[in-house]
Amino acid sequence: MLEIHELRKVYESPGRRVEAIRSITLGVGAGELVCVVGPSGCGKTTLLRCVAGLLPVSEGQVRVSGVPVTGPPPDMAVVFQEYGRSLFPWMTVRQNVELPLKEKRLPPARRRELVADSLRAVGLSDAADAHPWQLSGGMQQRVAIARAVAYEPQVLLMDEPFAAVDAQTRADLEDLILRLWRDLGVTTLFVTHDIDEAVYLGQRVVVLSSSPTTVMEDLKIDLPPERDQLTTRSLPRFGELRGHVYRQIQRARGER
Amino acid sequence: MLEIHELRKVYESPGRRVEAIRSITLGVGAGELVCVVGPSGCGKTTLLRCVAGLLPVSEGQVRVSGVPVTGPPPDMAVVFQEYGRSLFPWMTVRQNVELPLKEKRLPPARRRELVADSLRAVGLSDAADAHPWQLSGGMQQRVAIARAVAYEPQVLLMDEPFAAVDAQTRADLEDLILRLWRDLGVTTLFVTHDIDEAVYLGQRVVVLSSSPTTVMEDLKIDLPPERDQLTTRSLPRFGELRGHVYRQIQRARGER
Amino acid sequence: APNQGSGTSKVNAGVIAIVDTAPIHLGKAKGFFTEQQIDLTITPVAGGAAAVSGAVSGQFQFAFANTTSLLTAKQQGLDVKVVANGVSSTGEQGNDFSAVLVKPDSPIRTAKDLAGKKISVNQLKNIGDTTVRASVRRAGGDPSGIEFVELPFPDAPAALQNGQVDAVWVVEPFVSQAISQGARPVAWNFADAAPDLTVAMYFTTGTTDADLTRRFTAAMRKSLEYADAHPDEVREVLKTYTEIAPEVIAKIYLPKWPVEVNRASVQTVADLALADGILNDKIDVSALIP
Amino acid sequence: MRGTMRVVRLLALPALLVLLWWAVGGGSFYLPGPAAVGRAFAETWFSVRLVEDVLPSVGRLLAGYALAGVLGVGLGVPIGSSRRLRATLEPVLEFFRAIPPPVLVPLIMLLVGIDTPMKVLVIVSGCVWPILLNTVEGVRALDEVLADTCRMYGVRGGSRLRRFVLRGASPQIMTGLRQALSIGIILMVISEMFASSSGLGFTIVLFQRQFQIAEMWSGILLLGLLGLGLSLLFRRLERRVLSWYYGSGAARA
Amino acid sequence: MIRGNGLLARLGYGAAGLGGLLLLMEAVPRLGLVDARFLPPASEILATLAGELATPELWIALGETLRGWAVGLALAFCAAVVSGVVIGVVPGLRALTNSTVEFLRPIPSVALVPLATLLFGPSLGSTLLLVVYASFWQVLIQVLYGVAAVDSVAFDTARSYGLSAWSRVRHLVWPTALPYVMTGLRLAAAVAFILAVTAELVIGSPGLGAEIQVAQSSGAVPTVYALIVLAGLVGIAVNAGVRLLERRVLAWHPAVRAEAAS
Ligand SMILES: Nc1ncnc2c1ncn2[C@@H]1O[C@H](COP(=O)(O)OP(=O)(O)OP(=O)(O)O)[C@@H](O)[C@H]1O
Ligand SMILES: Nc1ncnc2c1ncn2[C@@H]1O[C@H](COP(=O)(O)OP(=O)(O)OP(=O)(O)O)[C@@H](O)[C@H]1O
Ligand SMILES: [Mg+2]
Ligand SMILES: [Mg+2]
Repeated sequence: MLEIHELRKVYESPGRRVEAIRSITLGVGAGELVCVVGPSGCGKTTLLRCVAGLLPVSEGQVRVSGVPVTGPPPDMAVVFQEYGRSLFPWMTVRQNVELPLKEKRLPPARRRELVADSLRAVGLSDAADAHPWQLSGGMQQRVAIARAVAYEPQVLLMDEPFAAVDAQTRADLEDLILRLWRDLGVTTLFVTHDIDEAVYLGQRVVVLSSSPTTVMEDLKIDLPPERDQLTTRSLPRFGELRGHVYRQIQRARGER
Repeated sequence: MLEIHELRKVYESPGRRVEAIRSITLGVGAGELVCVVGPSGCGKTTLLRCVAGLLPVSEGQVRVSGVPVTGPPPDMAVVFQEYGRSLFPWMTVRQNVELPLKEKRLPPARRRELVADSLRAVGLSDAADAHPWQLSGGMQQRVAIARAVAYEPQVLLMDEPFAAVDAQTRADLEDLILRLWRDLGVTTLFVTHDIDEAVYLGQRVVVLSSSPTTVMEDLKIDLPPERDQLTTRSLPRFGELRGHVYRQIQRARGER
Repeated sequence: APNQGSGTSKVNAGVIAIVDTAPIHLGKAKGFFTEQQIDLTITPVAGGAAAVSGAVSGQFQFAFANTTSLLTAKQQGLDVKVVANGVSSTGEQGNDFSAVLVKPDSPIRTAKDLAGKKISVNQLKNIGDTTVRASVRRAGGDPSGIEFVELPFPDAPAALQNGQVDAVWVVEPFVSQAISQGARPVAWNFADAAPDLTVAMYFTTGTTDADLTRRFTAAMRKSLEYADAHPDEVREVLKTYTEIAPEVIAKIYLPKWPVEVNRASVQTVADLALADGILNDKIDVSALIP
Repeated sequence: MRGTMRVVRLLALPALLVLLWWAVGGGSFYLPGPAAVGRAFAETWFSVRLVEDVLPSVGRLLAGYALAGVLGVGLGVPIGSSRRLRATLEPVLEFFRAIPPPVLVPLIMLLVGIDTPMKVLVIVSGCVWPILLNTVEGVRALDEVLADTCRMYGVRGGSRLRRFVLRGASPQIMTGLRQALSIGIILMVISEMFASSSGLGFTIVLFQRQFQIAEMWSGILLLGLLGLGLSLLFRRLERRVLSWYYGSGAARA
Repeated sequence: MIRGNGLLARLGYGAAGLGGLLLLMEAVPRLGLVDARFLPPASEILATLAGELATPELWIALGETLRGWAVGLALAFCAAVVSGVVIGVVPGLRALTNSTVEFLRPIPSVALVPLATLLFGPSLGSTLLLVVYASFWQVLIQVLYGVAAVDSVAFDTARSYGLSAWSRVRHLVWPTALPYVMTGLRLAAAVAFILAVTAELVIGSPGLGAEIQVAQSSGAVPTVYALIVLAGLVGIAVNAGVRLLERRVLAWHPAVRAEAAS
């Protein structure tokens, strides 16, 4: 579904040249859920934006369903790390979530249903008529998630989507994403800096090295497919995988 | 040092009235480090902004060193949750960190030293001449932390300051804050949604209920004062406290 | 559009709303134009240039402009043609509608003293500066050193009072107004320039129908004659289309409204303009005034 | 290569317009063809006029523009910052803003005379509005989190002004300055319609009154070129001042 | 504070500001700083204005002016918004049109008077040509800057959710540009009014400008100032209207939010 081939990205600005990504090759099969972890500033966001067709690549290629990406592919939803800036302040929460659905020309009844469902799923039914700037950081982030969920995408890209919410909410949202992925078969690329989360959610965890960025490890998570916050996390294998990823990231950071 | 007495805060905007905080009474002694946890949207940021004198309270009172807060008290530093928006986009990283020091009229040599030290502490020495928008989310957040650290405040307020950085960096930064707190005796109020972090860092952990917000529990953390990422976190008492707070938050969310 | 049914022609005339144009207003009120089956609309314009461009573009069938403006327009190849006299100087020193004024305590006593001074006129390179130069020349002074600046008539008295200029050239009602406020006339430039100077004229363009022109001329001549003979009615009509204060109207110097254009004086103006470099070529006045 | 592209982009549309003008123009007295205007342009402006009329006008323009900039920003910052001041002054400012410059001129002449200061002031009286309004709006819309950051770290007074308010409002201020540039040129012409005997604007008005239409259009052409030149200069300045703004993604231009 | 109260307070401050101006205008001539004959004291101007307001001619003239103003402003505003958004959104168009825009912008409307009279005669058309020409650029420049101010993350959001060009304009570009557009509208409203009056002054079509012209050439100083004051009052009214509109359409904007909050 997603094929990333020898992707390289260099930011050029006057007086500063940053090789954000040296070379990344990575494939995500249809209906797969892959988590990406890596040290801060290693190029995770950059990778995501290249996949989303929002950023031109410097070298290499990205394909979605076999088609080279030049602009944002259809049926793809993105949750941005800068959740605050990705909500439109002139719209209410409801309108923000509904907008992409209108674009999809869904009938109003179906739209209402999707909006209500997704807002309920992220626990924001009460805030539907508030404007984003009347919400707390975590609530804003959940609006962005609700928007992506309501969109029912085929490909879902998420950039540290749970960074601003508390542990319990985070667990709920993790299960929401798992449910979505399982029920609708959404191909998901999930960037996080929480190793537990990566291991808990992913079928695979991709560890990026720090700059110059390459894929350090592409780890298959051999946990049972049915996951559960309590039992999965207490499996010994979970602890092993977690520890393994942790050491890898430490290695990644150490190398710089 | 910090006394919060029956604080109440209601946001009034046309068509929406939110009682963000019903009543909070809380004291933070000089040189104490108190962590605040609570469900998303429960009013943590609101509390912090009231303490910082950035937001007028609806009822009750906040005192810093015995003086009622009407505007930002001197020698207080804040790390905002919206780290991206709190950096000046027209300044480089170095200028951003240096600005408050200039305001303090520190001699240039001392300023340079403080800036260099704090940027090194957060691992951003290389990025000193970049502009904030050329940095990744986690790097921006670290700039905001560096700015607060370099300021050498007497009171430090931090609002989910490590939300955007990876686990390893987070651990390093936690230790940085501990060091700062211990070496300089900075009175610290630390908002986080990471329960482990709250228990690891705090002398006390304050659990807020969800809306209508009150103090649900003010928990003394009876761990040895010398903390260490590996040993402290593996203490059985750590696990107990962690579990206790977790249950409290779950209760807080359940109540709504 | 002209010629609307039953012989009555609609005419739009572009005319500046000053004392000089009292006859057309008076004539309209007296029905002299209706007699000629002309349904006259008088549109106020800001000045000669606007009148000429309005006429050339067809918005006015007839319009009013001063002699110099018409000469310039003619020289630039515009198809303008005088149809009636407009307004003339009385030719009398001390009793004309145009004067050069100075402050009461000014060292300037005569027109000769104006040499080398700063004098305001409403428009440069127009009838004002040529005739003022003529006044100075006549009094035996050298006009070449005069510095002319442009100031609209209404603003000139204030500028004089504040000492921003040494002298101002104004026409009525500002002459009387300034004199009543203490200003002192030192030259009567229209009277000086030529005997019975024709200051402005009514004109049309080549596109206007000859019969209509004839009728307009007839009505205009009658109006001029009437106005010249009935100064009191002129003062009355001024109250209808200007905002001049009644007490000023009672005092102002009225110009002359002879029926005939004084061709010789027009030629004089043309020659003066040529000498002062306003016109580039000698102009044959009879092309302008058939 | 990029240079030539830029030149092409700069000239493509104007060239097209001149062609269009060629096709329709020249027929009427008031709209002569490009050839006649071009000839008049060469004859009129490549002469002492350039020194005697154009340069002093441009000098006054720049002086008035600079003064309007200082005044607009200087007033705009306090007005934008204080709700009370804004409520108090806005009607007064709106009052003056609605008065046409041509009728304001006599008043200005009363107060400062008829020489250069009057002309500069007339230019100021028109230029100041877009700068003032944009500054006010820019200051009002400053980012709240940044404002809080300043308060927390004790950034206030002159430092706050320089490092936060002016920089933060600069995108809007630059919009105002850009607007004011061309308004300044327009008012340069208007100011020279009064109490003048020289200047670019005066010359154009004189041409118009003397029915030297080709010459008049050549003057208008010169005004346009002047505006174009100044705006190109302005853009270089803007790219410097707002480099952070266009780089940061706060704006996409 | 409740909203009604806020409005009252604002009105109070505004009245205080105008009162101060009146006092100044009364004092300057009374103290002899300028000659009262050339700048009459405020009381005299207001008295004259009151007298003028009692005449139907003045209202007719004002009506004429406002008609030219409203039609011209509406035309200019719509044209400028549409072309501004198109130029701003279609890539490459901005670079292509830049030189022409910058060339045309500084051409004074008054210089177009001959052309206007040639094309339209003394009709409303001439006034409109001048009004539209002058106010068009004011809005256009503001729109161009406003369109450029779209946040890149918001823009990427719109792109990634497959918003069509039209939706992007409607839901993202337009709201972002709106604060700039409102400033443009305020600028253009005044310029349009000024040009409507000036056009009447110069071309002589009936209206407030023509009244001023007649009063000026008659040396009726208090009348001139009374008419100027009237123009200023119209300006205040227009601004109040635009501000009201702004509060409705920009309720989400930080600047307006702050105003409404207290
Ligand atoms: N617009 C830009 N201009 C220049 N450099 C940039 C830009 N955006 C990112 N970078 C650089 O590219 C590198 C990777 O950034 P990116 O945002 O992809 O990191 P990240 O992995 O998402 O980090 P984080 O976990 O902190 O969000 C960083 O070194 C950053 O400084
Ligand atoms: N400017 C505002 N206007 C209106 N309501 C607001 C405003 N800011 C916050 N609120 C409301 O106040 C409540 C508390 O918000 P606050 O930002 O303090 O939460 P928080 O505890 O910081 O949450 P998070 O962990 O998600 O950041 C929320 O319900 C929010 O909707
Ligand atoms: Mg990132
Ligand atoms: Mg918060």
